[in-house]
Amino acid sequence: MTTSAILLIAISVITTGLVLGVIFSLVAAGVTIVYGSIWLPNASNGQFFLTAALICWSFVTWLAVPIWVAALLTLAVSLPISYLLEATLIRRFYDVPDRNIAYFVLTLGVTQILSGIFSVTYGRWSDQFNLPPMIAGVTFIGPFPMTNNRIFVLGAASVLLALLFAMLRFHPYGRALRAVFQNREAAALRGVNVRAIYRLSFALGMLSIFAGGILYGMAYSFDLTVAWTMAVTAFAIMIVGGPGSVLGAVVVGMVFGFTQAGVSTFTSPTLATFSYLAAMLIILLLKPSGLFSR
Amino acid sequence: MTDLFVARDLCKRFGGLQALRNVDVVQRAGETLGMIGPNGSGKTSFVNAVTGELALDSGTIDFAGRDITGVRPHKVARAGLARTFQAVRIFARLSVRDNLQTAMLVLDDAANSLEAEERVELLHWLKLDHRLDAVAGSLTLFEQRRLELAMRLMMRPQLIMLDEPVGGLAPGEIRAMMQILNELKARCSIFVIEHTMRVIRELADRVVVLITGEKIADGPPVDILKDQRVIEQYLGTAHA
Amino acid sequence: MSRDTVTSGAWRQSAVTAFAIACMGLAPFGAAPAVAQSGEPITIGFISELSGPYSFFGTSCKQGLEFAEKKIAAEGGVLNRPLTFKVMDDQTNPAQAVAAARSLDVQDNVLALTGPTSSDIALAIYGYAEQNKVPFVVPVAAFAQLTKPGTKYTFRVEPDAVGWGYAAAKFVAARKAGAKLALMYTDNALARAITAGIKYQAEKENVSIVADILFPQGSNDATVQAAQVAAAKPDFVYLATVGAFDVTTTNQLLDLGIKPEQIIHNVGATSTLLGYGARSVGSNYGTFFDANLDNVTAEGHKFIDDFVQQVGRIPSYVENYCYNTAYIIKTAIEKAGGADREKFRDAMSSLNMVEPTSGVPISFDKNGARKEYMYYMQLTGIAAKSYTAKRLFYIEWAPETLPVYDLVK
Amino acid sequence: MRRYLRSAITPQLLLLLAAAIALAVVVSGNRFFAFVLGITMISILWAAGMNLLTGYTGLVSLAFAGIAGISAYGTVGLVMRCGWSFWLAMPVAVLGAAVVGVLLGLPSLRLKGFYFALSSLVIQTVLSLGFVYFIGLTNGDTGISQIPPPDIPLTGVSFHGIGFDLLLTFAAWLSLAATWAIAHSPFGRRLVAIREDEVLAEAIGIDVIRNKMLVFFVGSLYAGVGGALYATYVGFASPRSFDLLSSLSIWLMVAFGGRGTFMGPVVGALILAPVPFMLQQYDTLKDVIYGALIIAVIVLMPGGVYGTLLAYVRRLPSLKRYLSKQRGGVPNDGSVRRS
Repeated sequence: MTTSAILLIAISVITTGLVLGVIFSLVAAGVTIVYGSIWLPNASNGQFFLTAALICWSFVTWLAVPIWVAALLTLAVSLPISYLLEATLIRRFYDVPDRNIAYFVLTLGVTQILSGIFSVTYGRWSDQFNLPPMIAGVTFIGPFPMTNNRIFVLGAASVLLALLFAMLRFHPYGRALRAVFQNREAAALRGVNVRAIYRLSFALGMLSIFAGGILYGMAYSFDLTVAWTMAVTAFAIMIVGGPGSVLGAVVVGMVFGFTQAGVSTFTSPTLATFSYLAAMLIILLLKPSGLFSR
Repeated sequence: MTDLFVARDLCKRFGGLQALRNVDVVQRAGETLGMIGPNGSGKTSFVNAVTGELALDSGTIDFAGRDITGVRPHKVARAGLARTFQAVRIFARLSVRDNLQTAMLVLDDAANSLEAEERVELLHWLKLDHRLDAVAGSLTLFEQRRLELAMRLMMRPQLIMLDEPVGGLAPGEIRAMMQILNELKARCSIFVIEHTMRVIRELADRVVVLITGEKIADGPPVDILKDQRVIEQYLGTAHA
Repeated sequence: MSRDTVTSGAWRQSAVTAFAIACMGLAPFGAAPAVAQSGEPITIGFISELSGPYSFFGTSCKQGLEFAEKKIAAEGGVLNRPLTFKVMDDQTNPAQAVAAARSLDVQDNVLALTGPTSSDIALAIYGYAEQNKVPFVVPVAAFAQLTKPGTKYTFRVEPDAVGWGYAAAKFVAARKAGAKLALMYTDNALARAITAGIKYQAEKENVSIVADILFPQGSNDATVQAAQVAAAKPDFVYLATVGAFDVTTTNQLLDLGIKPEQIIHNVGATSTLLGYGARSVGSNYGTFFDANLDNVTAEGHKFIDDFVQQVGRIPSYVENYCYNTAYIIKTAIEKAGGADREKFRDAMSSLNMVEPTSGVPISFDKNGARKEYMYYMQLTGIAAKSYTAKRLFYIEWAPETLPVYDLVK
Repeated sequence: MRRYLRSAITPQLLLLLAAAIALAVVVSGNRFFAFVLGITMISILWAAGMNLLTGYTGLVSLAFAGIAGISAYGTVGLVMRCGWSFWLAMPVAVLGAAVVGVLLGLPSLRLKGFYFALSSLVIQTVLSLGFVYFIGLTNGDTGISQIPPPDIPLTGVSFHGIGFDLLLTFAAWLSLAATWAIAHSPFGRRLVAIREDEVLAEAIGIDVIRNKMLVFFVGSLYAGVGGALYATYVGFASPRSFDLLSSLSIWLMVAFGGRGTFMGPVVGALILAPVPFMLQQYDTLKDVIYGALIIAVIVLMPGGVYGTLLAYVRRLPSLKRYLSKQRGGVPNDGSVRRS
């Protein structure tokens, strides 16, 4: 193999790892924020990820708005959806002792309803969906041509992750949120309005998942099966990263992205998938509470 | 008297916090040993380390002539070292009877399990015999503390480590509990954690003082109360 | 839950319980048996993927079938009796499909079964059909095991997937002697069978396989693999990936400088062809029916026009096969002279007709396999809701040309 | 041991057995309903095993169907390729599946609470990928068709029709009897202790990890037996039969009926297993109805259908007393204190 061929593959691994990594990270951050605070294992995270991509697609296709307008509208739509879910279903379990199980069942029910609706609507209209590119053209990185659209996705996701970090680190809300992650009773004693924080973290988590879905839809074609793949990946990342740890979600999300991209250059992509799932089991064996847990 | 349990040079660090710093504690058989210190001084960490819930960074623990360093909690319990928890821990959704029967499970095969009449006597002593069918979570805190004690005694331990046994109790209940604990001395050795001097002074033969993970004093209660370092660093601030 | 829920919520609880019981109790009545009697409609069971991951194909098939059903009704039915199709959803789940087959067989006493578009579902029904002697006409499942030696009651309308690979290798060899071919495919039964056929025939045609990349189901990115393929400098890339990942892979190959003319899609369905986008014009795809073919009959054109008008997209081979399947069943019933399963089976066995939409002959060998054929088309243009293409290649072969059952188990 | 066996034969169980057989006989005239009933019986067996894990021990194992799949493929392989009798092949495959299950579960058995569920979800994904990938053993996602039903040893005939239905009914009953025996044994008590409070369980000398491993093994046996019966009953096995959705639906039967109650999962299986079959013609609404039913139960009946009804019935005689006492004191509402 020539040097330029090796370089081509090496750069493709890096860019793919980055793009997959930031999207995984966004979704996993959304899941981990909600699990870490409310104790809600969102089994429907994949369906909401898909919902975001489908809503964005619908705006572009039916309202014929530009893609960036559609993306912003979709993010805005996530807020009433979060509010509705929180007010009708999530809120009533805030004080139930074994609520993680109740929430799991609940979100499975939501998953079932959403996938039922999608499979008889979108699922019958097409077998795959595409969003138009945000920016056309390609940029050459050495011998490797990367589409500007994917560069945009990478940039946007990184900015969103940075914003999320900054908010958790510096904004008073973020500090309260982290106090709740660590110890909700102590936080309540210190005068933090725990319920308000729950509400905020649910909305924030959903926003993060929606952003992940939209950006995924921009980077790739998607179909209805992406929901389960993403749901499992996000859970795996959260387990390895540690609950409530956004840093863990990002680091492990990037590692997953790079593993999937990198291992497949040596062996078949199936073995690459096996490998990162196996890595997860090994990490669990060594550090059951997750890599970045406190 | 022989040494019942010997902890040597225990160290444990949580991130930036040194929870235990070269702590040495020796308890002799039949002796009641107290441990005091302010909140966060490492008392519970010490008990957790001894009973195997917390992995130590360094140090060794011998119990009844056996090295139990790094031994898992259920084995420590089976070896005859029982413990209670600061926040009372019972099977709240099960009945009192189920709680007690579950506590007896381990000893089904062991030679030192309690005979039936001993059990009756134990429950009578702890005034639980009329509450057997109640759901444990519905008991008063005092009853729950007694149930917790009964569950441990079902295992006929050589040593029981009590983590703040009167915490949260009303004044009258505290007196009753002190009475129970004094009678308990006849059944097994006691290691008791408190953050107040009052209980310790009445109960303990000897006291260990722990501050920020470090043992600063060790001796009979009377001496401890006079110890200048203890007064300065603990009693002086906590009970001014 | 606190106790006030117990008291004030009691009626709600009973309501839910009543609802649950009602669901249980009412559901069977929905499936009330319709006994086929003389003079009554002739009922065919149609089991397909109307929900779940394959819902697009099952629904497309159903749409094609409904056009034929209406047309047959307008033509006066079959043997002066209405021909009706009872539709069941298998949720893309084999156990559900077997249950549906059993329900249609036992409850509705249907003359024959048809419908599935996914190979594993078809194979699950196949087991039931062969065991219980129910004729089974498979419209769109390409798996050769459906017509393995000894098969009696199952008839496969779509050419088998090993043959698709055989045709692909022949096509590549015809385009360029000694061509270098790269394979990219998803880990599923169809793709495994196709690539087995390609590899078998490529050797005979002096086509060399320079890359052989298998993706697990649920893959989402193929950039690295596309780079590997680009580095291998193939003359052609054969893609047997599925759904959205197919479009993603295509785009990533194009991003990396592979020319559309070098890309061969295993098969072309309208929505996927449109999904490839304008930059894909020039790429090739295999098919069994296409609106752009010269041999589409007048009836075929009418079907295409009506379909476009009603559904909003051009029908592809899936809809075409399901449309034709209704006519195949109709012709066989006429030949059998009545609604008798054994006679129907014999009639299917000795059927000799042409597809009403394209004039391609239809006949089945003793195992129910069809005389195989395949087109290769080149995309020449893509608009918002339609595309144009031209025929580059056509091939026919007998099912026994290939050692199909050695190549796939 | 005999004591536990004797307590397994309770009137409740006998009644259940009688009802199940009666139902089988009644519907046997209609092979479709008999088939749905057969699947329901397998679901009861699976739900009983899942109940042991989830209900009694608090382990939510979402790799359950994957383990059933290993056993199913093992049994089918030994019967169809090696010509073994089903009754020899099944135990071997079931044991193999249970051992694989424990080995895969080993890392996650140390995880507390819900993390175990999430990691088992990942294990299920690995198994599903494996079923597709190891095509030589499983025939990939094509699946294995025309699987013969279990033979009746020494007769040369095999179970079919009502005989097979009765076999499944018997298997379901046996699984319930076994669950009953386990629930009322010291082992069962240890499991409940682990579910209620792992730390306390250890403090009173219960080896949490060992008992979890044991129950995981036993639960995998249920999964395996169900898997072998399922494949031979349906006559077809493919990765889709043993995927995450299958695991989730078995688990839902338990949560829906009532975790930790003996009868709850039976009720859950009886209600949920037939729903997809009964709604086959209502493809547009089915998933929505199914999902809404689940949400309705968790919101309105948090203890599950059976669990909530049971609590309701138990309160009934004391209702008056309860209402009159409502002003005084704080009665126990059974909620759990958490520290």
